[in-house]
Amino acid sequence: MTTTAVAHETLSTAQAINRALHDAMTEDPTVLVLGEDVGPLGGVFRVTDGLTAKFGEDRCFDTPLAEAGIAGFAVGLAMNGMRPVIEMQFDAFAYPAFEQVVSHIAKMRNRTRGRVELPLVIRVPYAGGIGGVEHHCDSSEAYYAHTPGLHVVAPSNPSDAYSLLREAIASPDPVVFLEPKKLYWAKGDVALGGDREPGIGTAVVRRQGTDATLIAYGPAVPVAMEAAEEAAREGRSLQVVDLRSIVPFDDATVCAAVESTGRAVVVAEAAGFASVASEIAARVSERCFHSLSAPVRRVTGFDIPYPPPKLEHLQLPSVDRILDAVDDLQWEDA
Amino acid sequence: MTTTAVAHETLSTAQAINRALHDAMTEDPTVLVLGEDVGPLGGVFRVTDGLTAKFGEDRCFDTPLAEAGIAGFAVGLAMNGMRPVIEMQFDAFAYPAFEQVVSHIAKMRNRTRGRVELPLVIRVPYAGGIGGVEHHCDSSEAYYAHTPGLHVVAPSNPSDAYSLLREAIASPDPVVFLEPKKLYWAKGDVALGGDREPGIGTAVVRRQGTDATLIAYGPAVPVAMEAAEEAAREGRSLQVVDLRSIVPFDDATVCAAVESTGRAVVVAEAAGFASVASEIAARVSERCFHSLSAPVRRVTGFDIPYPPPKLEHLQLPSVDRILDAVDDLQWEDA
Amino acid sequence: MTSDVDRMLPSKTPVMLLGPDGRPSAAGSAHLPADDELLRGFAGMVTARRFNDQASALVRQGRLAVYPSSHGQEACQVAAAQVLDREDWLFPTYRDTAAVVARGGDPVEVLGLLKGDWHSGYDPYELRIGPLTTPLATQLPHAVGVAHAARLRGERTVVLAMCGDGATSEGDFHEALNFAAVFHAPVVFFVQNNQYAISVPLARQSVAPSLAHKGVGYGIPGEQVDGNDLAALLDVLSGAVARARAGEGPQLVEGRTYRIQAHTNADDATRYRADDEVTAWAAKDPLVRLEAYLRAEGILDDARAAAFTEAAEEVARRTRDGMNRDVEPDPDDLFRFVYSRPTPQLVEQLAVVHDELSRTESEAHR
Amino acid sequence: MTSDVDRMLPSKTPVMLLGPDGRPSAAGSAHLPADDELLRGFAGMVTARRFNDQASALVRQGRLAVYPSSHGQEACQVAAAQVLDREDWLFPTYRDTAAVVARGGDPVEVLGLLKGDWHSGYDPYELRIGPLTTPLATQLPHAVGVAHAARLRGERTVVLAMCGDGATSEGDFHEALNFAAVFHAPVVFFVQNNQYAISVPLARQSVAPSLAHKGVGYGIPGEQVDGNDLAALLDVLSGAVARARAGEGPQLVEGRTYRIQAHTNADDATRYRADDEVTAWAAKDPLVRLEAYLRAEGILDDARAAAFTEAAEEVARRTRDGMNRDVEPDPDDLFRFVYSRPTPQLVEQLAVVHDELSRTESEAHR
Ligand SMILES: Cc1ncc(C[n+]2csc(CCOP(=O)(O)OP(=O)(O)O)c2C)c(N)n1
Ligand SMILES: Cc1ncc(C[n+]2csc(CCOP(=O)(O)OP(=O)(O)O)c2C)c(N)n1
Ligand SMILES: [Mg+2]
Ligand SMILES: [Mg+2]
Repeated sequence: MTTTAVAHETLSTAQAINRALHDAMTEDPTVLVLGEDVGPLGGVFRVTDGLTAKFGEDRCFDTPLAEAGIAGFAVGLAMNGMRPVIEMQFDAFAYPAFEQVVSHIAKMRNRTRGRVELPLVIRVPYAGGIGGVEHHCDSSEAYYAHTPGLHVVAPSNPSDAYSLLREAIASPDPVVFLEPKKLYWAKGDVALGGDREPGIGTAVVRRQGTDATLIAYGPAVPVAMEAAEEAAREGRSLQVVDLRSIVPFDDATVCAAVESTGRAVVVAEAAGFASVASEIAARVSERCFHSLSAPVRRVTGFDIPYPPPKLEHLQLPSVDRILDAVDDLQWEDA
Repeated sequence: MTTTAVAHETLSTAQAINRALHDAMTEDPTVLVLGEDVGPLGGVFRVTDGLTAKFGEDRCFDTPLAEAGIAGFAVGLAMNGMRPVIEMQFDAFAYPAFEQVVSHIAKMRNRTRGRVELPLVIRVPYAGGIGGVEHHCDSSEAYYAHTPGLHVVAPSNPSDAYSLLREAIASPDPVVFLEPKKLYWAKGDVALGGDREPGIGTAVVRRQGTDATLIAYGPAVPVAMEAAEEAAREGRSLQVVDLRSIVPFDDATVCAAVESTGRAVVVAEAAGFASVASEIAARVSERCFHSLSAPVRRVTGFDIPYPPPKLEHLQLPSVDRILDAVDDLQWEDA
Repeated sequence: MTSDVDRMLPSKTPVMLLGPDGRPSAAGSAHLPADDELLRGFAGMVTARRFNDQASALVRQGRLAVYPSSHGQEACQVAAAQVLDREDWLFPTYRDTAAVVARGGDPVEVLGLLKGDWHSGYDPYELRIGPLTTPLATQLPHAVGVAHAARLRGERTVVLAMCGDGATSEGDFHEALNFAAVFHAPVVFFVQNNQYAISVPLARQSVAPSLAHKGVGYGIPGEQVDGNDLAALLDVLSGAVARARAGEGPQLVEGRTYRIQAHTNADDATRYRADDEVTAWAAKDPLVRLEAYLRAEGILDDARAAAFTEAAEEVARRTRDGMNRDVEPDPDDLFRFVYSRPTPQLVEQLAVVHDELSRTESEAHR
Repeated sequence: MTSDVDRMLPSKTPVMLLGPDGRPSAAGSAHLPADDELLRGFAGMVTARRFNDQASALVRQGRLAVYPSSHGQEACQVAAAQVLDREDWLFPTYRDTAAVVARGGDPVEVLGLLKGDWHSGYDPYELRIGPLTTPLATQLPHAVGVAHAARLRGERTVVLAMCGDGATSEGDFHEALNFAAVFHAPVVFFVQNNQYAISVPLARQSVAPSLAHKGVGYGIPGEQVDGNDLAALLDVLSGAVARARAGEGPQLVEGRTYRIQAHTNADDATRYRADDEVTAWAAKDPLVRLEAYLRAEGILDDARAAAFTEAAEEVARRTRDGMNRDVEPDPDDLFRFVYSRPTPQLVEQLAVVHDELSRTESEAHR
């Protein structure tokens, strides 16, 4: 895509996603928004607010309460000329749809030798930090990232939320779009419009730094940025890479960043074992082996079920925990 | 547990699993075996052959064709004094049960502060190499290994299949028991009986070696052993570690092994991205950093849907591919 | 077989024994439960209503994270608990806190999930009540498994499993009813049809003649009841429990009621429904209806009524006190219950937390 | 509402127009499809039977990995295809290869999945047939989505979605029927009840009066048909398709038939069923039955019959030739279709394969 001058507005992440849906539906009559409570209510996070009123019940509508049904129904819509955008109300409530996602959405294109494409987007209000009760704060990206055939993206700010979603809706491939819940209300400048540089598949360096590289995505990015800020006060220069796109993965940007500092800490909210953070640590350790002055550290959620609200602060990667990991990067031999 | 003298027999993996079910059912009347076609038919792989005849329809029985129902039903059985062993006919057909597994089986003990334990086993005929059509050769261990609250084990031989399953059935915690399909017919010496050293949580060094360490589990172990054999002919001494238990993970054995050689290759059949192999590579790279003479290499399935029979040989880790990875371990600077 | 079918189809209109004005219906008098049962039920509803409103108040005061109130559904909540014996099991859904309290659950423990101290606040074995969780319909297959295990042991246990109208759309609802039917399990499925799934009205959830008509598709008798008529609920549900106990297999009961308040405090019901719909249903209030009958029949006098109110106040007081008491959560709990023995990985991770906490403490002491 | 209910309940016994002996039933004559429709159907069944048996033979010869035969279910297979127009869609389940061939699918492409060359051998858009896959019941919600998309565009498309008796136990069956009902989608759900799910008999799958009785629970009319009576199937299914096309919404049709052979060649049916059960059903063979009628009525003569057999032989020949032709699979295909553009990761991985292959070649050339 080419970049053209675009309008700018200050929006929350939720508003930016709402706008992306609105603009995509305006430009393309085949874009449909469906799910539980996405119609008149506008979604439990108000992300689909106003879409039914504006585009009518055929374009944005409530479905029966059945996630496998929603995903499977969307497969059929996508097979037959539509571009469905489905909402899973909370990440843990996407699990009933797992078979449809893994066995069909991810495999349909390959199965049919490219004849049947599924241009659909699965929106998942994602991760924690909102004091939600059990099953309302899961981080499920690893399940999707491990499944070949899906694109998996996780914006960390309103502007990426807008542009990545526009791109996801325009993509001929199915995209799992992870929306960090705790960032829904975070405001930021948003570049509007459809034409832009590709974001899916590209990571960005959010902050330059020379001593070590923090690699994060989605809800962990603001925390990593804070940690870098804090480290700077302590005289340590941390670089921050925001993946944005988990699949495809931007090896070039990530490796260049790590090679420039020789040290890396991966930050992610999900439980660490066999996770996306594991993949990043493994890739960086393998590809940047000779530039690494210290082992790649991971700051992730512990390998426990997401805690109840009163204890979740201990599960979430914190500035202190990130700085502890940075302190561990064997500076003595530096 | 203490070790006592045990009888030995030569059995195939399928027979060893059948025997483990038989012996557990004999010793403990609360052990139930259920699933699709596990009754009179004895399962599509004959793993439950003869159990209904021997123990009656109340102990080993067919269920309706609904995997979420089977898993959820088993939760209730386990809550109420039983030790259900459920069979998912093929790994891809376990996906409909994903919500029950992730949101309940894995979380029930933690949710209830240890009051409700779920001593249940999920048997999954696992992985490929049998010329199966689409959905019959998935490797799904990463989905379970990433889910806190589950134990995940994968035997590589009939004797471990027997003992790990006995241990899994006796365990108060839910265990995902992965049965490599292509090893069902492989015969080996099996040590029978219930009393033994713990296997869950422990890896074993299958072959001593001094030049590099191959880390594998389940169906990849025999291939790794072959590769080591082949390498020996070429004058290279490879050590082979068989994880057996993915969760819990035996860091001590794995790290000691890698530190003894300074080089490591992880071998697994599943797609590599955000996989168990990623976790192993990340852990080893972090924990053995200063003993590593070369980056940890991974030989895994490609990040594609499992191929059709005519092409599966290209997806499976092969002796040659493993040896290529070993050749890559920067021997020049050795 | 047809007779079979007729037996499985619900009555043409919901069973009602007491009209909104409290007067017995034609069918009424014959089936009316005993006076003391009705009194017990009324007392339970007074407590349930008070508990609902107290919990909602605690949310407004910021002592509870969120509360899905069953205000208006108290007849269903109380009947579900009242028809069960001690050895029976109750599997509630996330909105059924009042039913759990009615079965003897400690109000403070019951609200644990919603207060945020832990996931499940009570011991499921103590009162034989499944844990309250939010994944809809997922508790139904659990209920069937519990019932089947009891049956295998020859126990007389019956399991009553609850879910909402929206939850009937989930695959787990289908699979649970079919398992129960095929295994002839002693389970009573009780669907509280309160007309909404958050914002989605019943008409967009199902176009079946009634949710009770789903029974025949599994070979299960289905019945529909006025869910605001405690007398009818006690009659139909206790009949279903008795048949299940007698070995006649599972049953499906739909209670037609209404969610008077928003889905939770976080919800804005004005976005999807009109006030007059709410007022119309408020006129069918289950407490008003039963009280009218009990007073007209002289079964309930002011003294008794005052006693019930006082008992309800006592529950409200205990709830307030418990919610206002802050228990310091123990970080070790994060790792303590995941497995029967923590994995080496969890031991390492707990050490990280301990190290962090010790350092923050020592800083605090500086 | 009751009239509604009656309309949704199936007839008390499966609709049958031609008895096992080929004589029209009482209801028969009135509803019998036109002669040419019956002839077309008979020709289709002759081909389907031949195709089934040819495919099974190819398995024995090791040319096919596995084949789930619909031998004995040919009436269902052919009727499902025959009642649809070109603009309609068929969503088969894994056993329905004969139905796909009946709708015009190339027999060799149709067997692609089972031969192992690729997952789906045919282009779903070319004939408007969903891909054959094995996860049971998962194709049903796809069918509903396809139908809904067509309806949104105001097309007259109807979708016929097939599954087996066992698949009706899956949550996806439930969710698909409910979505179809709520969205009033033009879908005909056709359940081939062949009495078994691999080894599990219907009685352990469902205790409902009939599978057609599941319709009313969704507000969908259900009907049961003799699945070995092509005339009855054409009558009932074309009626359902016509109603769906006319905007009357989804329908559920259960065809009572029998899986004459084992689940697949890999299965041993003697482990779970008695031969006499098989022989009893063999006596109700759909081809024998229709041929008896057509010959008795003088609609079918030897010449025509010979022509049908020859056409079937031609299909068998094409199938044999195709299966015996070995196409060299292209390794690049592994990476070519996963995404519209391969990820950098896939590009790297393809390079690994290329490198390996080039080295084995150069070795070969030494
Ligand atoms: C599997 C699942 N999907 C979605 C949700 C989100 N959710 C919570 S309550 C609710 C509506 C439930 O409606 P109903 O079953 O009628 O129960 P009610 O709230 O009316 O008591 C939804 C969609 C959930 N909790 N679980
Ligand atoms: C979700 C899922 N679970 C299990 C299986 C394994 N399996 C393949 S065929 C079959 C039986 C299917 O029975 P039915 O639906 O009656 O169709 P039929 O084989 O009789 O045509 C089973 C259990 C599967 N393919 N998909
Ligand atoms: Mg409701
Ligand atoms: Mg069948």
